[in-house]
Amino acid sequence: MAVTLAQAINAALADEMEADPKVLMFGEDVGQLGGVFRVTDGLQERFGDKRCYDTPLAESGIIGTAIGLAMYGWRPVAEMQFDGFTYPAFEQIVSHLAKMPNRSRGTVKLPVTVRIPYGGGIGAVEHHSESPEAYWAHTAGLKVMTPGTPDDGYSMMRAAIRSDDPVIFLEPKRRYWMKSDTELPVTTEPTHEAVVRREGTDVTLFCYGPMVRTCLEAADQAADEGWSLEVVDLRSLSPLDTAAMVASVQRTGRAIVVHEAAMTLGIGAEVAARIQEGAFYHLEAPVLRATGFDTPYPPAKLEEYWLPDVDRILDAVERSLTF
Amino acid sequence: MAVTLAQAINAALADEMEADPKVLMFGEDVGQLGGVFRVTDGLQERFGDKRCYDTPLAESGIIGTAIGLAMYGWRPVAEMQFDGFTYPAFEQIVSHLAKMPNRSRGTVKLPVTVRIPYGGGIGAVEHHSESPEAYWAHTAGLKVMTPGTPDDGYSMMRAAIRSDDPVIFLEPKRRYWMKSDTELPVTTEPTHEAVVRREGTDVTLFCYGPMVRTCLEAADQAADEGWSLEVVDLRSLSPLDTAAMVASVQRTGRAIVVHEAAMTLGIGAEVAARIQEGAFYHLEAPVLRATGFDTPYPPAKLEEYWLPDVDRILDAVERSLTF
Amino acid sequence: MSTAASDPNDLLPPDEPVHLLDPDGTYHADPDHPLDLDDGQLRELYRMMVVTRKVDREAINLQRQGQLGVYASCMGQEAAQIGSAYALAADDWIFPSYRELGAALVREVDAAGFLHLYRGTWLSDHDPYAHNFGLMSIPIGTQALHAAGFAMGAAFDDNPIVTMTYFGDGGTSEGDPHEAMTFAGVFKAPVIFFVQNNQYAISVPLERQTAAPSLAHKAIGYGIPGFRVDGNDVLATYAVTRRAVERARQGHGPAFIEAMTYRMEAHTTSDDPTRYRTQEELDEAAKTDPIARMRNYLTARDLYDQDLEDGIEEQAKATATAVRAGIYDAEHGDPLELFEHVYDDPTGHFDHQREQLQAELAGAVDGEDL
Amino acid sequence: MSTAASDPNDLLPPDEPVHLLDPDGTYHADPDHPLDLDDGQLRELYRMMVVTRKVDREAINLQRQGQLGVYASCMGQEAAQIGSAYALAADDWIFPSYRELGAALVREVDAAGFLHLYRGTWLSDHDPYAHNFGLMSIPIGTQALHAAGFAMGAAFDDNPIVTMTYFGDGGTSEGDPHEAMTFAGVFKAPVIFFVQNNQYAISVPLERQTAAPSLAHKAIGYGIPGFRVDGNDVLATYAVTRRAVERARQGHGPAFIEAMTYRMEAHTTSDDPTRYRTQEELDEAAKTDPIARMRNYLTARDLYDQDLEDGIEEQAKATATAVRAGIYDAEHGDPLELFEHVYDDPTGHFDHQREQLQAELAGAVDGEDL
Ligand SMILES: Cc1ncc(C[n+]2csc(CCOP(=O)(O)OP(=O)(O)O)c2C)c(N)n1
Ligand SMILES: Cc1ncc(C[n+]2csc(CCOP(=O)(O)OP(=O)(O)O)c2C)c(N)n1
Ligand SMILES: [Mg+2]
Ligand SMILES: [Mg+2]
Repeated sequence: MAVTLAQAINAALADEMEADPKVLMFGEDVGQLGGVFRVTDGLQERFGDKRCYDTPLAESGIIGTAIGLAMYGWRPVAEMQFDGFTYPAFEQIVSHLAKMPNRSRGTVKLPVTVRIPYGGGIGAVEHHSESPEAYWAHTAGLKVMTPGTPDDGYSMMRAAIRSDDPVIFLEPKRRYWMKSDTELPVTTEPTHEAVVRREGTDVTLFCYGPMVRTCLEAADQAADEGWSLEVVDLRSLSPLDTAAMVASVQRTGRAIVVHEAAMTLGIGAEVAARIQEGAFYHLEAPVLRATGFDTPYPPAKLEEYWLPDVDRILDAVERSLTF
Repeated sequence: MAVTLAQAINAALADEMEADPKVLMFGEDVGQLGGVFRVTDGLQERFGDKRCYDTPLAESGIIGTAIGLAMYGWRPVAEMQFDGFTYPAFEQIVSHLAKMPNRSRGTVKLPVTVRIPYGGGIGAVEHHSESPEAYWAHTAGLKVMTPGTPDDGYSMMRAAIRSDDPVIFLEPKRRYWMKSDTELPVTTEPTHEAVVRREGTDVTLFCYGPMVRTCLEAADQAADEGWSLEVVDLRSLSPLDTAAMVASVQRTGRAIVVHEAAMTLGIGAEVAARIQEGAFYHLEAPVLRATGFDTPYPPAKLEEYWLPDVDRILDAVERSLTF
Repeated sequence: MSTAASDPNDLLPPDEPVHLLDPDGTYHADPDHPLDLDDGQLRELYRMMVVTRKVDREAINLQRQGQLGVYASCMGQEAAQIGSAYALAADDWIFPSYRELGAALVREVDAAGFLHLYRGTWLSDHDPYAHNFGLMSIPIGTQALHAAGFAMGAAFDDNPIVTMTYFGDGGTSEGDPHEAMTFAGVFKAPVIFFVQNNQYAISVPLERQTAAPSLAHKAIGYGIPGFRVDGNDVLATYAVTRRAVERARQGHGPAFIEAMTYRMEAHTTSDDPTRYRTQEELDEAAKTDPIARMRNYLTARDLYDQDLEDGIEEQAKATATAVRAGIYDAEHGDPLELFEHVYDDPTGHFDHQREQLQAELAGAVDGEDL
Repeated sequence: MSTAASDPNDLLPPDEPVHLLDPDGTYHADPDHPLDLDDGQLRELYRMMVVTRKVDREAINLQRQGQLGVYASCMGQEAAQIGSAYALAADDWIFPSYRELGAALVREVDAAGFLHLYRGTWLSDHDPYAHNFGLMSIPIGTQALHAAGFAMGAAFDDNPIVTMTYFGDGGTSEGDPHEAMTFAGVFKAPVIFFVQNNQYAISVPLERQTAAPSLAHKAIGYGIPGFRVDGNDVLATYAVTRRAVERARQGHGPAFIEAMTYRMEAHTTSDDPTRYRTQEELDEAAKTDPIARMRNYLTARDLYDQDLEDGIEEQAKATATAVRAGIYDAEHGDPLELFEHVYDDPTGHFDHQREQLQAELAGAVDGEDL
């Protein structure tokens, strides 16, 4: 059965709400409207307006009350409507959601899932195409995950909700309509593990979320060139699966990290730092990065020039191979 | 004349307020109290309570009004009382301070300096010892600088205020009382350049802010061991002086990045990524990191175990040399 | 006009919003809100509303034709925007959200330029200093602080200008307008917080934003007077705003105005309002249309005839046509501009990134020849 | 007691704070605030205030002796804290800031444990679920949202408990309490926002936080009743809080209470208040001392004698001594605990970092042998 990423996440939310009466879903416009991307479509109708409800327009309030609800014993799934609108909640996320369990010496658990549609490529106006994952992955106490396929959208979402740790769940919005031939429910690999999406021998592409598909396309094109690219979907951005990264580079000797976020201090920086440490003698060229630029996200008509695409990836591959 | 870092910054603020009547200084407790670290001591008395004033307790308000004041034509210097209390202002900093000049196609300049005492080592309670620099350095549109010496405290602060770009000015609070024998005013190197604080031949220590002194101590101790360490003070965290980093490693062949912030996606990740790219064939060992752990900042009695110190640095040096 | 409120209850809004025009155009004089508008100005208000609606409609069409990525219509809110913006002096500043086409047109911001944000040609397309009209602000409520800071800056400089910021009913829930009103109250900043209460924040109705008796009841919590006005009544909106503006200009500090209005269109062109409101509700709201009301008033006062209507229609059409021409198939600019405005002094930034893009543009990096 | 306010003006605070005891202990009956306390409870309130002050003083001493890194005294605010906390039922929850030693003692949180936060032994040292007392919250105002969320959670669960959160006059300026009150109003959450208006936020006086007629005037902006009380009057504080709590428990939603009090000590032990307030101001404030006032009242009612005083003094001393013993030279715990509580399931985290620290602790990594 063909299922889109948005449908898969919707199904995961519904199945988890069915399985566990403590799960609550809330945010701006998630109720009757079903979310601006319809990811929460039908949940209010099915589970009532106590289990799936609209909040006032206040992101710090959404996360702050999620913490209180979790302390009470609920299992909140909070939606931030867009990546760029998580910033008002930054203090609640960084100072409390990430730190309170540790502060409490483990007596307080905060099983909160923060759903964030993120990334660009949909022609949106400003603040609707941000890739804030590095902010969260740098913050100890959070788990950060992002599915690159509908199957992972379903399975990782269920795992995120079941996790007793706070999870930042980043949904690659431009892939919401990406389809997979899947029978739900489906269980994929554990959320903290990276997965090799395509094996190859010459260069590894490390990617996640929206760039998984782009990297697979790049690998297809590269094959015509005679280059064998391995594609590793990181899936979890905190923790990072260092062992899988190192293992792949031990095989290929070359690595490119691909993400939409700005290069400087993006996930690619950490991946590069870990690989050069963990696979120093295996590297035949430096780890390169094919990413967004160190400029604010551009206007819609220029985003194609800003976003990494097959060309930018293959250029990096070529630079790696000819280093 | 012996001058502390706090005094040097205070003098820079006073001199710049004197030189430019458009400079305003504001924040929580910066007026009559002179700031909780006395960095604004005497400014209100000298320049009046219109030029140096206390605000309501609202950090988003402080940065948001700073933006409005700058649009009007003032040159605001806004204090965030502590590192951990910048987070309520995150949205104003990331969505507006960093982006509005670009959004306006250059018609709006925001010459705002955000002063943030940061870092640990002073035995403080939670949220008073954070090292949030990576959040800012990942954000395009901001300049991020941090002095490691009183001379730089003076000179970089004056440069920051004069810059027409928004500057996050990170003050290493545990070094506020560090002295230097200086006659003010003093002009140091341009703010975007890294500076070699000590030359060496075996390994380079890259550091900034509070860790500059620690690295110099480490280099002293290492000398007894017969190891010659070079110490590079990055000074500017955005932009990073890649050329200086690469040049140093081309000389020494080995590098350790040292900072208090958590390792994952700290500045060290970016420094490592750039060095392995820019000095690939010169590296005799991977770039290593001696940093804080990937855990929330600990309670005061345990901070000595968390913070990088001479031992942790020299351990990394040894690992590098014996790699 | 009251000066500094000595009785705190003076800060509370009246029980009913100020209202001068009935939907049928009947005018009720109100000594507290005298009309200082001559016939030309009355026609001008009407004209601007009609032009706004026309351009607004054109924008919706342009979006449907794939020329704009998205558009947030101000249909139904023309009186609220134009009445309020018209009450400002030319030196005064406006800090808008993303829905203030009407206010932008009062400020003579080029309408096609305004829409280029929605096209995505650039992130904005007007010089704020040329119009005293700030950049559109998308993160809800954030611009309220810029308006407060700017007003503080003017007051520090003894410059008797006033700033006005627009935000929505939803916006009142965010922390930033709260902090903005706190600062404005404490510093007696000459800023008007103008809330267009259009009943919805996307799909979320007013009662999910607050349990307050009215939004204007928030003002007293900041020591600010709270006003309420029928926002579909352009004369009342003008008069109430005028009063608040003059009060601020005379040094009596900020004011909060809640304009009761209704968003006749979808939240944006991406929205499907049938999911959350009924046709009956819309039909009901349409009866209070601000443009029809003003036309009725002008007609009753013999200030309106077919010639006027034709002239205005023609002008509206011309503006819409110009907008269309300015947008349709407009090329984007030079992609290298991405690096131009990030920093005033970019020394050390973008090391090789500009070159990378340059190479990509030159086709040197080209998937095709792979 | 009024139930749902039908007249919005019922949400406004009275002109004067509720006050039952004069500084000399004279009691003024108030039919709206009957006292449902027996003699033992009256003495209990007094006893808790005295113990609080003693422990508070001990904490200041411990800080001076280098045993605590810093301490935020509640001296002068004992009545506000104890009167309000005492009005809650055992199942109700408290979400404190960092200054609520008095409220913590009402909740029987171990005083030495409480102070370990200030010592820096760990980031907190009590189980919130054992006392229904949340962790101290240092980022100003943030805990208000936790209290609102918890109250929403209780209401969703049809559990008739109430939550109370403390924050300061300065805290009312932050966005989070604003959002918390917005949520609480909309969801009718049973939460009491208890503001200790001690006149200062560190050095910044109340008039720099707001131009509002009173902090309690903020409540109406959320559809919440705003109460004001003399916070140095433990009986009034108890009675007003009690009323708000019962109202909330009966499903009538949140309340806001502004307790007028004064911070007799420095902001924290790191602060130098001589820079911003005068001895005269302090002397004036001392005249309204909450403990002396209650003692006068008990004396006048013949509920107080030397025996009682001695007994309480003894208990206070014993508690202070226990605190001292619990803090003095207390060892810190195992540094490896740094990695213990960050995640419930740390799989994949801390790769080698724990080992690094272990090695450092074992002296394997040791500067000394270099
Ligand atoms: C901080 C933030 N959160 C969420 C959004 C997404 N969003 C855009 S408009 C909107 C509703 C705004 O409602 P209101 O303030 O009433 O203004 P209106 O659109 O009705 O004019 C939302 C939630 C945003 N732009 N900014
Ligand atoms: C978000 C945030 N900003 C700044 C601070 C630093 N700070 C600690 S206490 C304080 C003053 C608080 O005043 P108030 O809310 O009146 O409470 P009080 O200390 O008087 O009890 C400040 C500014 C903080 N803890 N959190
Ligand atoms: Mg609205
Ligand atoms: Mg206070």
